[in-house]
Formats: sequence, structure tokens, C-alpha cells
Amino acid sequence: MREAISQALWEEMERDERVFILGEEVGVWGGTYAVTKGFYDHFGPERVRDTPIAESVIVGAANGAAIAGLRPVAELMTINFAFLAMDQIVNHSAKLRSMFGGQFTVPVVIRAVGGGGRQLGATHSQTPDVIFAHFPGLKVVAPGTPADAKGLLKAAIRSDDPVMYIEHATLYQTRGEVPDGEFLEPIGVSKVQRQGRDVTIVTYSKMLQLSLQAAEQLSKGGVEAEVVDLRTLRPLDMGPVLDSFRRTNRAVIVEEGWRSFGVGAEVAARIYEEAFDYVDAPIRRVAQKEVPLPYNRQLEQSALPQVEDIVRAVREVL
Amino acid sequence: MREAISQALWEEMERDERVFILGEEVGVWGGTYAVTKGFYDHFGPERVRDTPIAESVIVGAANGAAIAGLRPVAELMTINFAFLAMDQIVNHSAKLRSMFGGQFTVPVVIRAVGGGGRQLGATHSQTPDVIFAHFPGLKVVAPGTPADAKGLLKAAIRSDDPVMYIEHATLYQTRGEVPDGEFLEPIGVSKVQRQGRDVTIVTYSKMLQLSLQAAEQLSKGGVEAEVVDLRTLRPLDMGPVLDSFRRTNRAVIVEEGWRSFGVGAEVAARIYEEAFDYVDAPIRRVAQKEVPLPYNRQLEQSALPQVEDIVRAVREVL
Amino acid sequence: MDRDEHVRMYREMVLVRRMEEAAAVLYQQGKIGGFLHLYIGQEAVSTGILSVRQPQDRVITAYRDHGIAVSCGVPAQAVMAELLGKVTGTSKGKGGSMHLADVGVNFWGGHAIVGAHLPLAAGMALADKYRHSDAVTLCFFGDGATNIGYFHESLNLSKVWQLPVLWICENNQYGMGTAVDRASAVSEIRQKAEGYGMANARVDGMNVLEVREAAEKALAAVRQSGPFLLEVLTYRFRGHSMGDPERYRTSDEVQRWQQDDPIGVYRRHLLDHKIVTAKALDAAEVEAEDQVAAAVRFAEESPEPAPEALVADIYVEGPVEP
Amino acid sequence: MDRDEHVRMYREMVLVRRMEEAAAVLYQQGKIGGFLHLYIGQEAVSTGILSVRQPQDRVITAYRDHGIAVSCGVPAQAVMAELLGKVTGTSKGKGGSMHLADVGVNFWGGHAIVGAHLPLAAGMALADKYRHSDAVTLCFFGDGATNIGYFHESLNLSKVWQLPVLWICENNQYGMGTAVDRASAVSEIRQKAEGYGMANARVDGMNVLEVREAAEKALAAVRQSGPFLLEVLTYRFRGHSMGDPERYRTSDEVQRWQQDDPIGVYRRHLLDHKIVTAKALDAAEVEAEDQVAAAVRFAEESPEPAPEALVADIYVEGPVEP
Ligand SMILES: Cc1ncc(C[n+]2csc(CCOP(=O)(O)OP(=O)(O)O)c2C)c(N)n1
Ligand SMILES: Cc1ncc(C[n+]2csc(CCOP(=O)(O)OP(=O)(O)O)c2C)c(N)n1
Ligand SMILES: [Mg+2]
Ligand SMILES: [Mg+2]
Repeated sequence: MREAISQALWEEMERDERVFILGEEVGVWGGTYAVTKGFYDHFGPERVRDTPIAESVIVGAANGAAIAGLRPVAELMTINFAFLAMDQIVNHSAKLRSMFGGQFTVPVVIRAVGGGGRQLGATHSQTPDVIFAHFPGLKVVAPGTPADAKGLLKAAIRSDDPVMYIEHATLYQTRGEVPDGEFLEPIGVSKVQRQGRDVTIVTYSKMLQLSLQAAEQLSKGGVEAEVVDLRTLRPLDMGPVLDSFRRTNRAVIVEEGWRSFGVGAEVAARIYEEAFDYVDAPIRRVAQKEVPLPYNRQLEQSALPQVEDIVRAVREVL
Repeated sequence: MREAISQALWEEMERDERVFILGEEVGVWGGTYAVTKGFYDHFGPERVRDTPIAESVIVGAANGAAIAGLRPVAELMTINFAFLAMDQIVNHSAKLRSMFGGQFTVPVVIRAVGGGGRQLGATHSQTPDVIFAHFPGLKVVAPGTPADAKGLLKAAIRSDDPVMYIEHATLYQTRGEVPDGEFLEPIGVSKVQRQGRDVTIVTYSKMLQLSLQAAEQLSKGGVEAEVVDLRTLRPLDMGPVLDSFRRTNRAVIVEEGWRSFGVGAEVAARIYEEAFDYVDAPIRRVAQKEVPLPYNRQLEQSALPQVEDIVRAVREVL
Repeated sequence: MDRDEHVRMYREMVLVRRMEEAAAVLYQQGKIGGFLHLYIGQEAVSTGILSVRQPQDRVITAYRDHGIAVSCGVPAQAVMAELLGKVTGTSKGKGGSMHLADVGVNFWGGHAIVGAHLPLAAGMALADKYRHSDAVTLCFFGDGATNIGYFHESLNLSKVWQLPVLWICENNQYGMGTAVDRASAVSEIRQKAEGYGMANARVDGMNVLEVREAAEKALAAVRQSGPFLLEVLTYRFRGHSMGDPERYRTSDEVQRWQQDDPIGVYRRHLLDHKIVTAKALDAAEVEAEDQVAAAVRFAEESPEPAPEALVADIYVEGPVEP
Repeated sequence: MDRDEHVRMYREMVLVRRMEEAAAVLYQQGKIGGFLHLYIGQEAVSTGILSVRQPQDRVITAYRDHGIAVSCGVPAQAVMAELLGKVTGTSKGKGGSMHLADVGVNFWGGHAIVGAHLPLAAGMALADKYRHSDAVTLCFFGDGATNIGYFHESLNLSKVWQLPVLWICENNQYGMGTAVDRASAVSEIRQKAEGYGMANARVDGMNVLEVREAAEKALAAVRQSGPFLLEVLTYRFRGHSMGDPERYRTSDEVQRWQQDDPIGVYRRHLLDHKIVTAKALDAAEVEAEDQVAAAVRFAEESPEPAPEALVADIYVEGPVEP
């Protein structure tokens, strides 16, 4: 998946002079997660800009450059640091255009990697995707496969709207077919990643991988789960979710973040609102335990959703 | 309601030397919303501290003073500025205690006033309560009546846990009985504010007032709505909600913030999870339209939930 | 500097003054909602500085933006219409007093979150530098804004990246009710530039000609050698916004400053040095007043935005409701 | 300063060095997870400064916290146990390398968000001042942290409120891979203090005795007249954290600095001036090594936290799951 993201960035920078990257360690270091390795040498310091450790001016300057006509890709070393740029993201990226009556656009992409499971402790292990999705004006994308990672990032960079593009640190190693060259995936379109007739699993990002594994296990037991990948949290495309649910009448929603006020709550509420007559069993949510993630490996893993949790939840709704 | 909040602060400062206030314009000015009027003269500049305009050090210094044994009440002039202190609120107030194995407590209260409807434009009119409630480690309180405002603020100040205390700017004028002197309301306990047999309206803060008005209108038409006030968003007390719902079998959830990934989604999901067999009709959500609030009065009002919207939603679930 | 330019500047300052006096009345009448932050007393700052900016130079400021908008060339009627929330306003009635903008004249707003527009200024300057344009971004902000993290991150970045930004601090002595010394470690805002090794200056903001001269030098310095911090000493004669109890200052203090009313100071100067006749200045005042009257009429007669405007101009692509 | 104190300081520096070398090995063995930021090369800073702090003085730092923890008096075994995520660790295995703390010895962590602990330091100092205690809060941070808003807001507030904080910048030349000059407008971090009219100084961080002397002066200054910024020039011999490709510096550069290894420098000084015998220093080294061996054993043999620990110590009152 790392290569897919890297490729998308590279191709878009080759294609469009206005695209440039700014963030901490994106240049000389080559990106903390090596996503921009080689970029500094190829594109030079003007287009691959190492910044001071100052998240609010990283996103703020990106917003400013965007309204002035460039197409910045701001990298936040991790999504945990997005809280330091929160005002720029939710009050400026998201609102500048409408607040001034549409006089300009804000074509900024904010890349941020999140996720737990690496023993980084409470402040460095969060999956707070949902809180960004709460703000109208933003688009929030979170791919779960290498192909989607490439297609959605290229679409995000070409979009005239501000896009928060959320990666998952433990997905970088994930392999998968990636069409090279011109390949875009539409923002705001959910996708069925596995077909099945018995139950609908709705998920996104890292949890897509666990959900697919759970589906394989269930299949051995004769249960065929359909796995719908949201891919975009705002705008949220319920179409494929509802189509699937109207066939399976049962759903489990899987997310890595905390359950309370999470993504699953919205998806469940929407299913009940829009497919009430098709509900055969209470929809279940699989999510992170309601704790700041601890450093200790066993404790941390016990708080994160596991494949078995998904399998169990599916069994409960059948 | 202003007096109720003011009283709670005053009484707690009189009671406990360790309690002090810091924030922008809390002193000489007397509070932008006049909540701390007279405090500076009475308690002096050491205990009523005007700060520079620097939200992240306001909350950060409050966190520091709290772990060092004081009981700070940090005032954010409005909740819209909480985004500038986001890292201190969600990464520090919420996590410091558990991250260090419980070596100390973080008895901080963060007061923030929010809400739309005053033509302040997109950045100054938000009701983002839900995103704070998403973080374990925090407690999030949002009273809807003067009595609760007093009782809950006193409880928040005495709590050893970090509490985000959310006020609503258009509730300050609200009148109501307020027990004077020692009067506390427990944090994390929802409350039935109006009894009724036909439908359950779940709400909190400003929307409690509109919900009560809607209930009166409905009552004229013979529909008796029970109104449950959450009062606290984290920890979320579903008990009274579920008790009521098991009797009425119908619910409408009303919040001022945006619908998507809002409070209503969680409450609806929880009702379906915990009272599935009692559901007679799809639960409806009444919330803000998914737009950054515009300045123009008519446009702004057309985006905010109105009494008629609540009445209509109730009619739909009956 | 020729006589016409003096008259133009004088007229502009009077226009801003009268326009805001009219706005105050409309606010009392309930025709303007939300917050209204008047610039009255600070007119010499916007007029002086913007009289020497080039068309390609971008301008951005905080919520106290009426005077700067007008000095950028935004028509008074578009400002007035925005204050009344009309569709003919600079921001189609969606922004209000705090969010005027007109990119046609390179005025980028009008921003209500203290300090948040400083990084935007850095980014716009970066865009110009990236495109090898010689444009400068003029970023106005208050004394109170210099204590927030945004100020530090933005000034530091502008210096490290040598961004063409003229940082302009309108030191009007208070951030709401907080005097500079009660919020800032240093009384001279310009001293903060030393922490960034940045060129800086301090000028009397009640004298439009001194402001203009200082701005000319500062702009040249930016085009030549990067960011510059200009502190302008001024004073707001009215409250922070409408309905300010003003417990934090005495009326004596206000009156003392009013003796240096930038319009009065300028008028005396022009007359004493026989640069312009009283007749010409009076004529300019009448013109300005007529413009304001016309602007108010225009605003009052303009239509409200259509209900559909609520969901317009949020996204370029895709639906609003998810 | 007597001989025993020299030996104690020397032993402490060696202890920190050996402890971290052992930690590096345990990390390679997969027994330590997450990030591991080694202090190797910077030992003179924590030892020198903390050798003169009073027990009531609070200490707080960033994630590069092993050396400072030990210099505060946190037992090596509690540090090692935390690195291994054991219940006997300083933070019961919940914090890890970046979140060591032991309020018993007034060490308040170990914080992983760059700059975020500066406001905490201001707040702790405020609490001490509020209670009329004469305690000082010593706040350590890196050069990279001085470019973030937190630094500005905290230093400004500490000066305006005259808070007893000793701000200590460990300038090890890089913030991750970014050299000071590529991220900071000024090369001398101490110059930033001038923007706050704050007393400041700069000292060679490879010489423990100079550091100690500078800290003594600085602490006295804080107790007397408020906040002070002390810049300590140092260098980290290892990568930013484990697995740093180190593309941003040459091995020559690293080797040049290693010639000033603070332990070597100190040892030579003690021998050259016949302050301590080689025998005594060797004995101290053996002691330190034994301590590390014991600490590793203790950590390895300590139990993992019980599963219930997951929900412990989050709230004082009320349930965890909502
Ligand atoms: C981040 C933030 N905090 C607080 C406020 C509330 N507020 C609006 S204006 C203001 C004072 C700003 O003072 P200054 O920068 O000196 O500008 P002036 O009003 O004097 O022109 C404050 C505190 C805000 N809008 N944004
Ligand atoms: C707000 C924030 N941004 C980015 C990071 C990632 N990060 C961790 S350490 C570091 C470098 C800090 O450098 P410096 O302050 O000089 O301390 P040093 O590591 O050199 O001791 C960065 C960028 C972080 N932890 N927090
Ligand atoms: Mg001011
Ligand atoms: Mg460093």
C-alpha cells in the first residue's frame, strides 16, 4: 500500500506543476513512513518542503496556498497531531469557501496516518476518523486496499474540495493489485469488496482487512458475509450498504476507533432509518474498547477489535 | 441560567481555596457573557485570571495546575475556540491519568459556551459537543435547565476527573427554579424532564427547551411526549432513555449539531441494540442541516432545528 | 505625492468613518446581526498602508475588516449589503461583518478566529513565491493576536522560507478588555520580531502620512529581503464590538486619544500646509456621505439570499447532505 | 563540590548510558515495543542540571526521557520495567518509554506530543506560585519544539505571570532529521527569549560541570526574578529513535561529536585534575553495570499487567464503558 500512495503522489506531481508536498520529514528523511522516499531528490526542495514541527501552520499554509491557486498536499506525520491543526482543518479547510460565498476553492489534501496496535501509547495510537467526518465542508477518505489508496489519493489531489485522506500505519505492508498510471477512484462511493448472501459487514480502512479474514473463516462454517467498504466517510455513500442489507437483512459494522459516537453509530442509524422493514436482527457494532490505548502489548491488543470479535458479532446477528 | 452558573462558581470558590478561574476576559471585563461579573473584585487577580488569547496554554496550564493539586476552571470564550486547545483536551486532560498508571488525577473543568442562532457565521456558531464525547477519559456535561446547570457545575468542580462543561449561549436568559446553596446533580445521569406515554424525545442542552415546547404543542393534539434529557454525553446514561422507550416504543432524538456522526446516531444505535424488541417505528433524528452556518438570519434559522421539526418528526414516528 | 492623492486618501478615511457610523445605527435598529467590530479611530492604518500596495499584493485581516476592505477597493455598497446579509454583499450574505472578502481586488478577508489567518497569509505568500511572482501578502492583525501560537508558527515559517509577507500589527492597546501589558511579555510588539531575527519597525498609526511612508519602506524591504514586522500604534474609539461595557478603560483615556483623531490630524495637516483647501476637503466629505447614503439604500433594497443558497458554494463536487 | 558528588554524577551518567545500551538490545530482541528514543550523548544535560535541583522542584520533559528520569531519582529497574511494559514499571506498563513518570520524586513525565508539556509546566509552576511555595518547575524540551505554538504561548504566559519555570532547551542540533537552521528562524535558540524580554543563557552541554554551573545560576535567577530560558548545546549519538536511516547527517559529523562524549570529557577532567582516581571511577562503572544487569533481570521477571488493568486508572469515579 505504501507504494500505491507513493505512486499516486509521484504521478500527480509529474502531471500538475501546482501540486506540492509540505510536512515534517517529507523531504530529506523521505517521509517517516518512507512514503515520499526519493521525492526530494527528484522534485527538489521547492515542491517537497520540510517544515518545522508546527502542525497548525502546516495545514494553515496549505490552506493559504490552496486558496491562492496551488494544490498542496499537507502531510501530518500522524493523525494524532491533527488535533494541533484542528482549527485549520474544521474552521478553515472546511468553511473558507462557503463562508465567503464561494469566491474561491480550497483544493487542499491533508494526509494523515492513524491507527493503533504498535504500542505507541495513548496519544499516538488513535483512530479518530469519525470526528473529522462530522464537519460539513470537508471530505474524508480512508482507503482499505492498495488500489483504492492510489485511486482515491489521485482523485483527492484533483478534487477542488478539501480532502482529509486518512491512512493506516499497519496497512503500509498490505499487498494488492494496483493499476499503474492513470487510475482514479471516485470520492464518496462505497464498494462491495466481497460478496455474500447471509450478512452484511460494513467497514473501512484497516478493519476491511480483518473483516475479509473474518469472512473467510465464516465461509468455512458455511456463512457467506458480504463486505462493504465505505472508503469515504464524508460524503457517506449508503447505497451499496442498503442494497446489501436489503438482501441479507443482517449487519455488523466494524471500525477500529471507539464505539461511542463512532462511525458504526451513524451507519446503524442510517440502516434503520432507510431499511427498517428489512431488519431481522439488531445490528451489531465491533469497535475499540472505550479506553486510551495502553503501551503494554497484551492490554493494547485486548482493546482493539480482532478477527474473532467480528466472527462472534456475525454469529450473534445470524 | 447565567445566574445559576455564576452561583455555582462563586459558591465553589468560596468553599475551596484550590478552585480558581482562568480564561479570556473572565476578570476585568467580568466574562464575555457576564458569567463571572464581580468575581475579579471579590476573589482578586490570583484566583480570577485574565489570560492572553492563547487557548492551548489556557487549557494546558489548567491541566498542569490540576495535576499539581489545584482545581482550575478554564473558560474557553466559546467552544469554537476549543479546536485550538484540542490537543490539550483530548490528548492531555483525557489521557494524562491513565497514561501514567493513575499516579495523579486531573481535576480540571473546561467551560465552553456553544450554539448557533446568533448570526455569528460559520466559525462562531458550532455545536460540536459530540466530538468531545467521543474521547474516553473525558466527561462531557451539557445542562439544559438552570437547576441542572448549577448542580452539574458544582459536581464537575468537585469531580476528580476532567470535565468538559458545555453551555449554550442562547440559554443564558432561560429562567427556572434554582435551589440555592449546597445543591449537586450527579454527572452521568440522564433525567426525565417531562412525562408522557406516547413517544420518547431524547435530547439535551438548548434542544431540551425546544423539545419541551414541541411536547406542549403535541399535547394539545392529544399526544403526550416523554422528554428525556441526557445532561451528560460521556458517560452516557441510557437507563432512563430505555425505560421510557420500552413504554412508548417510539423515539425522536433532537440535537442542535449536525446529524451525521452526531449524538442522535449513538443514542439511536444504543436503543436498537438494547431495546430492539420494543421498536414499533423507525427512530427519527432531528438535527442541524449539514452546512457551515451562514450569517444571514433566515438562512441560519432554516439550517437549525425548530420546534416544528420536532413536532413533525414525532408525528412521523406515531 | 500630489494633491489629488491627498484628497482621495482623506475622502477614503471619511468614507470609512461615516460608513461605520451608519452601520452602528443599523445595528441598533436590528438590521445588522451578529458581531460588529468598528474600525473607528484606526482609519489611518488601512488608508495609509493600502495607498502604497500594488494590485498584485494580497491583503488579509481579522474580523475588524470594514476599513481595510474599503481601502482595498471593495465598494461601500457591497460592504453594507454584506452587513445586512444580502445576496449583493461581498460574501452573498453568508459571511457578515467579520467575513468580508473580494478576491477581485485581492482582499482575502475578514477572518474571525484570532490568529488563524496568519498561516493563510504565509501560504498565499508561498504560492506567489512558488510562481515567481513579486507579489507581497499584507497581513493585518491585532496586538492580542501576537500571543497566540499561530503568530509564532507563522512568523517563524515566513522567515525560514523567506516568504514575502508584510506582517502588520495594529496595536490599538487592547485585545478586547485586556491591555497589551497584561497579555504580552513585551510592551513593544515589534520586539517580538527579534525572536525571529526579522526586520521590524514601529510607527504612529494616527498619522496617515507617517503610516504610508513606513509601509512604503516596509514593502520595499519585503520585496528585497523577505518578511517584515510593522507595528502600528493606534486606538479604537468605540468598544471592542457593539455592547462593550468598557470597564477596562476610562473615558479620559479615550478622549485623550480622540484628540489625535486620524481624520482631524490629517485635515489640520493638509490645511496648515496649504496642500488642500477647506472647500475641497468639505466637498470630499459630502461625496463620502453621499456614497454612504447610497450604499445604505442599495443594501436595504437588495434581496435576501434565496433559500437554496443554504446548500450552495459548500462543495464544488458532490452532494451536501451525506 | 566534593569528591563523592563527582563520583555520584559520573556513576549516574554511566548508569544512564549502560541502561540505554541494554534497552537498545532488548528492543532488537523485540522485548521493547513502540518507539525508543535514546538519550545517549546527552547525559551531561540531565545529570548536570538535576544535580542542583531541590526536592520540591518539579521536572517535566518530552519522550526522550530515560536519562532525566534516572537523574530525578527514578530507579533504573522501574524504568526498565516500564520499557518492557510490566506492572512494576513507573506507569504500570501503560506508558512505555515515552511516558515514564514518578511523582514521588517530582518527575512528571515523559510526554510524547512535541511541545504539549510546556503549558503543563506553566500550570504546575502556577500551582506552586499560587500556594506561595518556592518550588521551580524545570521543563526540558528539544530544539525542534521551539517552533511550535505551545512554546510561544507558554513562554509568553510564564513571563506575563512571572511563573517560576526554568525553560531548558536541549539543542541537539536536529528535530528528527531537520537541522535547527532548516526549521528555526534563529540558530541560537536562546535568542527566542528576547521576544519575551526573558533572561537567557547558552551553555556547552557536553561538559557536565559547565551545565551544572549554568543550571545553578539559572535556578537562582528563576527563584529571584521569574522565568529563564537556558539553551544547552548537545548531540544525540544514536538515531532519533530506533530504525532511523540517518540520511540527514554524515558519520563524520557524528564521530566529531563523539570525541566530546560527555562521559569521556568528564572522566578526563576528573583524572587530569586528580579529583578522583581511575580506580574509583572504574568501580563506579562496575556498580552502574551491575545496577543495569539487576534492572534488566527485575524487568524481565516482573509480571505483565492483569487484563483488568485495561479499564483501571482512567476515571476516578464512574464506569469506563458509557
Ligand atoms: C482563537 C480565538 N480566541 C478568542 C476569540 C474571541 N476574540 C475575538 S476578538 C478578540 C480580541 C482580539 O484582540 P486584538 O488581536 O488586539 O484585535 P482587536 O480586536 O484589538 O482589533 C478575542 C479574544 C477569537 N475570535 N478567536
Ligand atoms: C505535535 C507533534 N508533531 C510531531 C511529532 C513527531 N515527532 C516526535 S519527536 C519529533 C522531533 C522533535 O525534535 P526535538 O524537539 O529537537 O527533540 P529531540 O527528538 O531532538 O530530542 C517529531 C517531529 C510529535 N510527537 N508531536
Ligand atoms: Mg487590539
Ligand atoms: Mg532536537
